[in-house]
Amino acid sequence: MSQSHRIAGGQIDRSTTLRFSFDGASYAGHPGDTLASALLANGVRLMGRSFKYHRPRGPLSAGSEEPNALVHLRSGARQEPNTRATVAELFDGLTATSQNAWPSLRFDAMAINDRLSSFFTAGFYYKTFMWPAAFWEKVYEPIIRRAAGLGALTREDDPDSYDKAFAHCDLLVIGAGPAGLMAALTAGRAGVRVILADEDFRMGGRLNAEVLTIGGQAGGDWAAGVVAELASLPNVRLMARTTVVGAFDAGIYAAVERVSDHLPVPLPGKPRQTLWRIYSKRAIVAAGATERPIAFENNDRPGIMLAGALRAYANRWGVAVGDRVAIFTNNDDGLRSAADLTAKGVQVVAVIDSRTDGPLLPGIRHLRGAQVIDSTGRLGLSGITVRLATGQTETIACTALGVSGGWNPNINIHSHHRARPEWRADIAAFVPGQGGPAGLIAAGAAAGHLSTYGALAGGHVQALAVLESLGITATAGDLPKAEDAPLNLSPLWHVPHGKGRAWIDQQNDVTVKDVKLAQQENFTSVEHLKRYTTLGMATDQGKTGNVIGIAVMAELTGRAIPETGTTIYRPPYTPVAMGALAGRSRGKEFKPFRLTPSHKWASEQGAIFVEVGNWLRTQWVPKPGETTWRESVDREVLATRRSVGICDVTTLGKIDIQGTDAAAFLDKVYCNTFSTLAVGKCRYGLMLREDGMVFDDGTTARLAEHEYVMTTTTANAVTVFRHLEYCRQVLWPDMDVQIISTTEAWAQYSVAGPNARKLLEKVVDQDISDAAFPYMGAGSVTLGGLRGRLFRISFSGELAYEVAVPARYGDALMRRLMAAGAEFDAVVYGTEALGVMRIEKGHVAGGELNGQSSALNMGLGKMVSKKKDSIGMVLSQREGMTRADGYRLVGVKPADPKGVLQAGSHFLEVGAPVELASDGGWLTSKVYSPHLGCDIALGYLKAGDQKIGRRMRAVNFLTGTDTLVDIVSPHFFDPDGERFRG
Amino acid sequence: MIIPHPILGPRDAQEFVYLGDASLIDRPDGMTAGIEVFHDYLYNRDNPAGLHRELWYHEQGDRSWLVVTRDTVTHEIVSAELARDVARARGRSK
Amino acid sequence: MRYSGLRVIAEALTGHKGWKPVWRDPAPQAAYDYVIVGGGGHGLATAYYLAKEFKQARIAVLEKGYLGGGNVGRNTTIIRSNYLLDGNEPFYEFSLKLWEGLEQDFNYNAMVSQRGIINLIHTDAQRDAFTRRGNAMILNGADAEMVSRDQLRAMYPFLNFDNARFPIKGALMQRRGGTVRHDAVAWGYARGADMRGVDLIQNCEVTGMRIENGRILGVETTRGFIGAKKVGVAVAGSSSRVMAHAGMRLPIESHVLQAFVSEGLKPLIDGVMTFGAGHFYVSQSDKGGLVFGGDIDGYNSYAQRGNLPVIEDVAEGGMALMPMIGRARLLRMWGGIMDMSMDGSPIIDRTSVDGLYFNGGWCYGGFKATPASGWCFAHLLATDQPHPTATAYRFDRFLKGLMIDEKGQGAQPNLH
Amino acid sequence: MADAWKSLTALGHDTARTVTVGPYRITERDDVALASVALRRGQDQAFAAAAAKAGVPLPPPLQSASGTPYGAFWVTPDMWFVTAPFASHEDIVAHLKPVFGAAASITEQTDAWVCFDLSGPALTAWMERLCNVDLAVVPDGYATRTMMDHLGVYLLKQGADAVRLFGPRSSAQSLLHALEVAAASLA
Repeated sequence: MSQSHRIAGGQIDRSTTLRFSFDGASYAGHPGDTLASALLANGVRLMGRSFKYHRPRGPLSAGSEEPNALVHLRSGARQEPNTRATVAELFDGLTATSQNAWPSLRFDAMAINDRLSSFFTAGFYYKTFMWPAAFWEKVYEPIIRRAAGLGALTREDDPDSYDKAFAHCDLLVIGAGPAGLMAALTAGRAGVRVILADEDFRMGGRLNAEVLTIGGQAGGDWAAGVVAELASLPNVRLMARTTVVGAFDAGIYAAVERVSDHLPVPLPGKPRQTLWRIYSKRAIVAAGATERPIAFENNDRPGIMLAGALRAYANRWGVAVGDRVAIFTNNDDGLRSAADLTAKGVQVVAVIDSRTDGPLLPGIRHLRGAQVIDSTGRLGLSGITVRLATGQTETIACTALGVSGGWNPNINIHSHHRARPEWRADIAAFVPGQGGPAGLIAAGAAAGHLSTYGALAGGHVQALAVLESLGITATAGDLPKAEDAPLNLSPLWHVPHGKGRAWIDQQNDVTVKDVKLAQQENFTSVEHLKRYTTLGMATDQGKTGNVIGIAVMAELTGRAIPETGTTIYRPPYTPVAMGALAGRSRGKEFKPFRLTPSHKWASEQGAIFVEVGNWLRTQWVPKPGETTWRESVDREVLATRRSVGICDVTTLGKIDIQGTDAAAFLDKVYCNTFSTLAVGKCRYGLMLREDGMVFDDGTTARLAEHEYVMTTTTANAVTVFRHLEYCRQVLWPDMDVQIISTTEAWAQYSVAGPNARKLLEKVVDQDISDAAFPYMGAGSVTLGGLRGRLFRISFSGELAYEVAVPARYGDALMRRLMAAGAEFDAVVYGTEALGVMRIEKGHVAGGELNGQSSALNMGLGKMVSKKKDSIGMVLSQREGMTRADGYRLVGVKPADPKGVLQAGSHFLEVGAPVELASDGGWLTSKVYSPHLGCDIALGYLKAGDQKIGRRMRAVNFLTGTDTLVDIVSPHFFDPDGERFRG
Repeated sequence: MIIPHPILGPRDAQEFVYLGDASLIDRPDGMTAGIEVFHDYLYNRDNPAGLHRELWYHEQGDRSWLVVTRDTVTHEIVSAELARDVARARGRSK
Repeated sequence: MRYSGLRVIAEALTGHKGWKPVWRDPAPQAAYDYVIVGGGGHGLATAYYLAKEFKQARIAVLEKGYLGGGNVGRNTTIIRSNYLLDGNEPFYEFSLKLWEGLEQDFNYNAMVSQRGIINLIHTDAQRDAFTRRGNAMILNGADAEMVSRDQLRAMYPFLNFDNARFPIKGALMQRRGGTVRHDAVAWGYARGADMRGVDLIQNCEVTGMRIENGRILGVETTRGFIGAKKVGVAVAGSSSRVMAHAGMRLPIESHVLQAFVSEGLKPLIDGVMTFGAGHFYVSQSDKGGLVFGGDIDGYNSYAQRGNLPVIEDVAEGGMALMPMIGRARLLRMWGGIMDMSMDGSPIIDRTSVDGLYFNGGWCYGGFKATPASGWCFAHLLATDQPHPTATAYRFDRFLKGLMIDEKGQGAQPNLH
Repeated sequence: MADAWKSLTALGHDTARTVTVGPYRITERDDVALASVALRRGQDQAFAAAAAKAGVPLPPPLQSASGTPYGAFWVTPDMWFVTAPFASHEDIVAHLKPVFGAAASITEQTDAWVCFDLSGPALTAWMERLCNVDLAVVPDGYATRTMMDHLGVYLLKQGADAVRLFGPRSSAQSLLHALEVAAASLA
């Protein structure tokens, strides 16, 4: 076939031929074609199958409202399911395949459903598949699920990338038809910043599909002229191929630009699509109107389409959908299709006009007071049956039928904030009502002004209104002459006739019968209608079907249409690729990395890194010959405890707190006291939430009378800082406190072990003997002249320090520490060894700081000072939090040293039944202690402080582990603290 | 949403972190108020459908805590003030 | 009328003329023994179980809009009982057991489908926390199992195992978790309640409560005063508004949770899955749409719609987890209003007003709770005693320091 | 002071480098010393006087000011980030403390940030792919905090074709990557 249905004219570039394929067959088309127009030009009407009955379908429309002509576009990893052939821009080499059909589009086995349709009425599944009880999930549902869906994803990663971007404007104009162009022109000439976005690849909207003139020019030429002027204005941004998909609060709109979808593959570095977040002061939605069909029996055959689409294919794309065309209309716009087609030389065999009083078209067989009652043609239309005004029926052979039931203004975006539309009887359609998105107004056909002149005037007037609201005076200009004909619509929603099915929602196969059944079963609310029948829930979201469904329900219930109501549109206006919404945030770029200053050095050492929030921390550093992580970790622990180890602790949050009220401030935010801390010392602090649960902990040092540096956990660095800002601005606004995060400013390393001081003495310029720098000492030092900070604090239980230098020197410090430590066989240890040593010491961390635990639970109840007001102090005293049988932190050792402990195991009394009532608590953190030669754990145990010495079970049902354990003090190692004071 | 920051002008709500009802400003004094008073302060809310005064923190901005007056039905924002000013006006100091 | 496959066939052969209205549209009577405020899932289930299990006469459900129009009509349809804390787990397990027998119980196919729910694990700490949770579930009689990375890969090979920012290390799985056709739940309960004589009154909004001497006498509505011996409020999302009629302030904020569905796709994802390193969870409906969501928007709202940052956040999570969905298209997004409570757990309790009972604070876990919530609320209404699985859902738990805080976030509703 | 101390730039190099993507240039700057300078309560006059005397500019919100040796931009009420040449002012706190005495809280911030100077044509088109600053309309000297690639970043507009960024140092590589990718989609 070679473009057998191509006729003269249209906005296609016939000088270039594009090759493409559909279901393996090759075809030719031209730039400017859509996949649908090109297929129709090649005589292909059958493009898809419906969802439920697998009915053969061709395009209903020529736009984004298309419910039927959905295909797999492209192949392999780039296959896009459910792509509307009507808006897919043709490119050379395009491949498309049909979907939801097996084994082929022409012979689809699942079309058996169509034969059985009388069983598959709306909601039938709610009433059956219940017997026998187990069969629903084992038999029935798997069958239903296998049949589900339309198109398929390949399960391959999307190979393309997506951008996100922001744009700003005074006025966003949505839609570049006559109203949108006029609005943009009016505002653009007045000098305000305008963005004009249109979903089509050619601006002009309906003007591209019409032969109407504007100011004596062809509509398309007029549009091109306006676009050219707009393009010349520096304050106007034209965004073609850009669909505004959603209205959000405060004038923020989401729009998707299809940057590369008209290309075989995106150019290198370029995204497939870009998600624009458009920040507008005002917006005009000039999205036009969507034609709706009339329901009659078998009104879904390929070749039956909207009358406006039929003429769009002829006018814009030079395609005659059929050689013999009929038109079925209830309004004058349908007549325009007949006239245009005739003018194009297409044979219009009849106009079936449901009205008795419409204007008569000269030279065309015009059947007034007639209705189409049925159609024939298995895979494509071959004829229609018409009931004449006389009541007689007549069969008319035709291969295309254009149907016009009127036009629905595109209220979609206007209803995104749940505004209810209003009914306008003269055009029998909903128009935007009150309560739309603030700053958004509708213009042109979207506002119900369906004539060309009405659109031009609407765009102009609304733009003037916008300008005025922005404080800019602009005077009304002269509008070009254009047609201003009324629609003269006489509502006809469905043709009552016979027992067959008349489709309302074509994709989801919702028919007039289904609406009747819903009414019969009292699903008469519009929402019930939608949910019970699935009306409007297909990929087109009911753009062509919803109003008909409501009208039928209104008719059945004897209510008026506005009384029956309308379901509102939710975003997006047209479906949006997930990739576009995600942008570049995928794979390794899902979240930014945070690297410590000695990351490079650690990488050189072969460190294994672990994600801690966005940080990468050294988990352990394997040495040659070590085959398991445990070997490495054990070595790191033992070496540290034997001599000295170095750990990168840069990730801990650091906050400088200064001001004359800094001490009083810390007394408020910590449950223990800091105002008594001496300058040059540091102290462990416990921070509660106002509900009395532990929020965070860390060591805070007093560097000067009015200057502290607080450390937080890595995980809570940001939330603690936020909390401190809250306390100083909101709760105690007159305190003289200034805070700033210094987490990233300093590279900080823990140097721990019996030889820690000896090592640091080689690096630090000052005297750091125990006398000069005692346990919990803190202050500024220099290291070979470099400014630094030193804290004598210990998480490991060893003699330990943390030493910090400006981040750019972190790498050098690490190297220097390792060099200085060589004589002591210093090791680097990672977070695993850190965890081992802190659990050996019974320090709480992640597993215990779970947000569900109080200081009392952690064995730190005495830290909560009652002598002063602090966050969380009062509510920590509630009865439920102070009960003697509440959870207490305990240590856990296996009764048999070989016994295995697992974090998350629950405590059970020996001999107690396995049930909720026996649940004694759980193991919060577990490590292997190379020092003790067995697994050890911390846990929260009910009344744990009274159960020290008790033998219990630690059970992990998930792994089938059941270990006898001894409950011990959480301080496994050096409980008297002789080492870290040493 | 766009929050009219009293210092910086209109700012995307995305830059902010939400806390909740601005009544949280009126924290009782822990040395005088007991559990019941703190309980009501911390847990109970008017939760109006309509204008709501609420605390937002400009975390990705200037770190100001704001009291924003916003309609919870329409999301329209009526005003925004520095929470520090509001707190002082409500008698909070040190 | 009893539903069955035979009935469907018989009706198909006779033109479907025999189907009866699924519920009546009765006019409100002057007074009832029980008035349930809220014709969503919980209210309808409450009425159903009151009528069925507690044999109470004269029950009405008052619904301001249409039946099932609350969050039962706008959720992501997931059922599960994978809770951690003692106060929650028995209740949700009770609910899951009720789901398992629901279709037979009310003779309506709500398509309960236990295809399993998977919580992905990305860190050792998560594994520890999920181990604790899984064991708590088992101690409560629920099912739980750990799935290794290899097992998971066999189940869902298209997850991002090889190029993930946060590696997938395994998952906690509850095989009995799954999905239910949400609207059908409301309709099944409504039908069952109606059949047992409950008056389901739509378009009837409660505008006030008549309370004298600390006792409720009935409710003022847009359809007039309706007397009641006992009034049960089950209007999650609007709890504060309705209870304000009784002068009560609640430990609840209303927040919007957005949810999303993709275009229909051929079967891809069998069970339910939650991403552990971002805000994203997903399942695939029987129609083929990917139903997914993420975190709440985070600010108080009654608007039933949200904003772009959360939409993008959810999509980013989805793409990070399964990069194959890049070319799937999001079809529709919507928002539901959540009763976000101060500890993330619900309240089913008496109030300070005699005869006035409250059911709310469901956060975004209300759908899965529907059967047990209805049963337990009916139990409370009928007996004045909490159901054994719902004893912790008291108002005074905040005063007493007995919060049920699954996430450990404290008294900040938007973090739960 | 630190001759013996080898430093690494935030990107992990021995010296700062420039990355070029088409017409766009991203130059890491490791020669900018930075400190936060915050007014202590009730010290307004002394603070202003000290600043004026030492030539520390205190621009109003949303602005930056340059000078020799000190430049500054506003960050939060009563707090500024003050810049100076790293070579002469590496220990910038030691320089500023004597200036302000008890009137200010001063904290070294130099290495908390990675500094990038961006240049090229149509910076607006580049930046709009990264952040929601309306760069086309804000004046030179504009300074704001914004978000790029999930990161909090200070953006200083220094001319029609010049922007300076201060981003979190630990994420310097991720930020650079985001800048490169955005440039590549325009180049």
